[in-house]
Amino acid sequence: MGFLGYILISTGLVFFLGTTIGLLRFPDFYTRMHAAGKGDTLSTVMILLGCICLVSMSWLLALKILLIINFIFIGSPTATHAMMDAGNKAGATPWRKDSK
Amino acid sequence: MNTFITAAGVALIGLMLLVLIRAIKGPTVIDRLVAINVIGTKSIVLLLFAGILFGQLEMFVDIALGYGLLNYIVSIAASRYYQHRKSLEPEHSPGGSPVS
Amino acid sequence: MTEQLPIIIILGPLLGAVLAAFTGWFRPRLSHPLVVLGLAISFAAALKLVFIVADAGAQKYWLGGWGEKVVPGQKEPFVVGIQITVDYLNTLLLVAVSGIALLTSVYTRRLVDTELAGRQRYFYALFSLLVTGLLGITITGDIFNLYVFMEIAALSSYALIAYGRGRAYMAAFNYLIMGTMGACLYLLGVGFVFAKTGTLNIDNVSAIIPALLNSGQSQALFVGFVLILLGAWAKMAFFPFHGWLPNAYAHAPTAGAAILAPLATKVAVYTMLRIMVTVYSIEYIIHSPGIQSLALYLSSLAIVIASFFSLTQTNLKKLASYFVLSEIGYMVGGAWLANKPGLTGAMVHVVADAAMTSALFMAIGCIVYRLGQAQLDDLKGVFFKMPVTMAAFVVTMAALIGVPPTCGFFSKWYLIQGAAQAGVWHFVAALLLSSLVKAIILFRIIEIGYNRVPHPAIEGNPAIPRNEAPLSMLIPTVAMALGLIALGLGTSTLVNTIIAKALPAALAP
Amino acid sequence: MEKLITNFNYVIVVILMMIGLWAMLAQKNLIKKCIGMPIFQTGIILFFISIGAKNKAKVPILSKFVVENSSAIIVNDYANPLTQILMLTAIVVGVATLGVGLALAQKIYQQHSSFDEDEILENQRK
Amino acid sequence: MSALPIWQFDVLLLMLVLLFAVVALSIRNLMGAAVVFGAYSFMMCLIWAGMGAVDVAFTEAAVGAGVSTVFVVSTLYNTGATMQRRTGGLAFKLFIGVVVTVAGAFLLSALPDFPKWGAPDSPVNATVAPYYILNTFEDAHVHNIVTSVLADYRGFDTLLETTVVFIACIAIYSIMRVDNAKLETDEPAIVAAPRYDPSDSLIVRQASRFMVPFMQLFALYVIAHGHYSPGGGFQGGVILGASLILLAISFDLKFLLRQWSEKTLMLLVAAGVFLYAAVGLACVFMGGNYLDYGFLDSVLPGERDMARSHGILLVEIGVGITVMFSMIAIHINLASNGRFDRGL
Repeated sequence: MGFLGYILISTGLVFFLGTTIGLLRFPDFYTRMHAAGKGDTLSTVMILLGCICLVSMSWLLALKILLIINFIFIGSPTATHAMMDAGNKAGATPWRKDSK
Repeated sequence: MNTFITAAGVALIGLMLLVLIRAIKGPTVIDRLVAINVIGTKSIVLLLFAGILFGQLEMFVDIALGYGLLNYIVSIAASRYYQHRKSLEPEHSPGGSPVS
Repeated sequence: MTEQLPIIIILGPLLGAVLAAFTGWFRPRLSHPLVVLGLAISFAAALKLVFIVADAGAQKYWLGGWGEKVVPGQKEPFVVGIQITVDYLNTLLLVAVSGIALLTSVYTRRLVDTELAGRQRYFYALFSLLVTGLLGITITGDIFNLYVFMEIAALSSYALIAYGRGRAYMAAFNYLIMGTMGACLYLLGVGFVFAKTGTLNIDNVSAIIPALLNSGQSQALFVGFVLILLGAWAKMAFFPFHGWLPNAYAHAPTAGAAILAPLATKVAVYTMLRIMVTVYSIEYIIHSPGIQSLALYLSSLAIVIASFFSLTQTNLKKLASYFVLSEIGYMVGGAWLANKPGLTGAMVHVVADAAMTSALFMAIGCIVYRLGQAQLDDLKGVFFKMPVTMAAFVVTMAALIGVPPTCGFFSKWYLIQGAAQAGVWHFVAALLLSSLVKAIILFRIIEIGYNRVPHPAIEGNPAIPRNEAPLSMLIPTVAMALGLIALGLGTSTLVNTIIAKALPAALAP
Repeated sequence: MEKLITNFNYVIVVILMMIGLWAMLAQKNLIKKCIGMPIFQTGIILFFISIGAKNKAKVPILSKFVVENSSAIIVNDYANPLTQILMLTAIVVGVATLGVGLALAQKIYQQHSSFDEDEILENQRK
Repeated sequence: MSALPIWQFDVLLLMLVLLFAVVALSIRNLMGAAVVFGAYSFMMCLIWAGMGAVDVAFTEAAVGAGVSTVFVVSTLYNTGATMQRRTGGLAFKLFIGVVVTVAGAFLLSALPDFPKWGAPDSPVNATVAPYYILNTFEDAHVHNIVTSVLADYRGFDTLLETTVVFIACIAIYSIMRVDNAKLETDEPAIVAAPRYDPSDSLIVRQASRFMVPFMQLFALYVIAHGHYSPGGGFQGGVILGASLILLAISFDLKFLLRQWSEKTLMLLVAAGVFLYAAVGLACVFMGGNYLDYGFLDSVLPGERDMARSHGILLVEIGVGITVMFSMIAIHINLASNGRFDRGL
């Protein structure tokens, strides 16, 4: 069980690294959003699951962490959607291959 | 286990620092918003790590839960701002009256 | 029930405010009597306590019954809860604050009805909460609790000022920034003191501090002292931090200014006195001559600058605000003389000046109520139009100048005596200059209000109709003006029975 | 110098407070002033929490185990609760002040269409 | 370096916090500044959690990061987030900078006088604080020492703190509220009416609708469970308020005002303070000092310590009510520009 925890946390960190690089390197708002929205949610969920596996804890506590995961799973994509929509409505211009 | 968690936490903070670069660079507000949202989500994870290191995870889970919920509200509120106002204002207007 | 009196002083206005906030939605006319009732209860309790304190000495009250407990590892017992104290230093100010608040609350009724028509739903609640904060600052025996009360008073005064609309918003915002800075500096100073002593109770802190000073660990305490001092100075608009005050009080609605101007700054002066006299000892002040002379120079400068600016004003409210500024110079200077007459003068002047400023702003409020504005040029013939109000006004100005039977004379006399004893002649000069300037202004107002129109009693001149302010405003104004004289006549009794005992015993006679 | 390292926290606290204070006094924009205010306050709060921190201490909540077995409570096992209470109050006061400041700033903006202090003063002089 | 449990976090986070503060002040767009400021609060909260101050961290997360950022955003919503670029004024800024630097150096001069960071025998940790740690369970039957000190030993502070929130609420109400019937002509509305299109937020609305009940349940748990875990009236109240603010944001202000009218909101704000003050007053009538809940043992179940415990719960509920409705009322005032019709 503990071994699984290490693996999950490490994988989560790798995904977060991907998020960070994407956030820094992608050329425009929409692509950055893509990196941030997916990578962030996935890495957070993975690390939290890893915490459940790694630490011996009561069922109630595990349930609470699962609740956090649940909220992040619903909240984070919704927030991403809202921000994407906001960017679109506010007029963020998408990047094109031919633009400089 | 504690060493691993500490290392993971330090790595998380380091990556958060990189994400902060996006928040500093912008270029538009909505980019900053994305970066801050990512930092907010990762704070939840860090809070749980702190709980594990203290050996009192049950005390920290509640805070993390509250954190996640409020982070969601902030993201929604900030994106609503741009959904309703419908203009991504320039970072500064060149003097004179503001555009609004 | 007498042992519950100290908390009743706070609870009266607090509960009055909360109930007024309820009735504001059902029976708006009921808000005012509720607040007046709360203040009256508070005033009665404060008055009763003066006699108890004069007889039996300081009264302590422990909130929640958490008094002195033995802490493991410590020899002395410590107060673990919050203590409120009524002692020789604050009992008079408590009466002054609650009494002035009571009179002002009666007085503001008509002003609010006309000035703030349609918006007065929460005015009395905020008014009462402001008084709660001020009374709390005065009564509390816990340095952190003092901070919370400070913020209660500050937040309600921002709202009261903002009632003035227009320019008042900016004035209130500036006050908010300055006030928050002052409160934060105070809190930080409390942090420094707390870090070295480990307790927040004023009695306990003052018992620990001398030992710490003797053991050579004084730098943190010194920094804490300076921070608290700066915080109190920012709150009382002392010289380098005075920028916010004139605008704030001049643009506030007259009803708001009538309660803010007399009390808010005086209570901040009291905070400084409490920290100087009780928490730190007066020896500490004497042994840190660097700040002492700096504070004295600053207070002289404050008096001179405020006097100068008051000469250039054309608006009566703004003029009065500059008077407030110069009076603060008196009190800070008197306190920092750190000798017996100086401190006595400062303590008497805190009470006397609260009464004088209150009377001044009440008289101005009456004038504003009838004339609609308070430009000096509009005062033509006002002496014929509102003779009673102007009589009260002249008495108040006489007190501010320092004409004998009024209270202003006696406190000023103590201050000058103290300054002469300490050999601080620039302070004496500043005091005299300020009196002179106030006399000039009084004569200018008499000139405008009395001489610029043809005398109506002489035949052939147009009669100027009498048009006094309504009685609910006039009576408090006159009562306050008469109170100035009564206070002046009673000064020696007060000094002998109460204030003399508040002075630290170590002080040279 | 050794003190500087062991009391590293205090140095950060002082820098933070001074940043906040600078923003409150020197920034011309009202909202920036409003943001500087909580920064100053959090500096103070951090100072208080720092002086109440203890090495190897747990959070100040008695565990069920200690209470049920009525075993002796060791003081140094728990972080200082007193500073925390004081700062809870300070945080609340901070947000209340921030709210009032924002309301005033909003009203000022309605009159002058600007958050800039200089421009507002110019407008008022007219 | 100190040997706090997680000093590595602390040192890094302290650096990060400084960076956030500077960034929040230097971003020229006010929305950006507000959002970065929110993240600054998040970081601050992590630091406090790292030092074992869980209740403070909870409050800061709820207030600093959550609600106050929403307040700033709703203020900007009614005004504008642009900042004019202005030249000049540099000398003034430098002057203040010098003053502030001198002040900082003055503060640092006290540094050698301070006890070592984290020393358990420093005056603060050894003078009064041990009493609370050792006696809280005996006195009040409460596990969370912070709760018992907050609501009992120093309960007066908390009453005043609740009053401060109440004052802020009615102050903002009196500053902002305008009569819809006769909008003043001297205060023209700068902002054009926001375009509200209900169809554009289906996802957000459904997600919020799903989350709000959980939030409210969680908040009630936080209030009720404050005796055993971090939390209490204040944190729970803020989360309850935030849940309704979330409804207002993702639907419409009118949606909220249909259920909670202006009058109800403002009355409930006062009701919380009244409850707290009345509990204190009841203690006086039972023969004790103000706020001495031990004297309520004849009306509340249990012995003195249980009476204290229940008294604490009662006042926490009072705090929760005031804070919840204050936060909502402040948000509505700021977001709708005092008109109580529509907004963020």
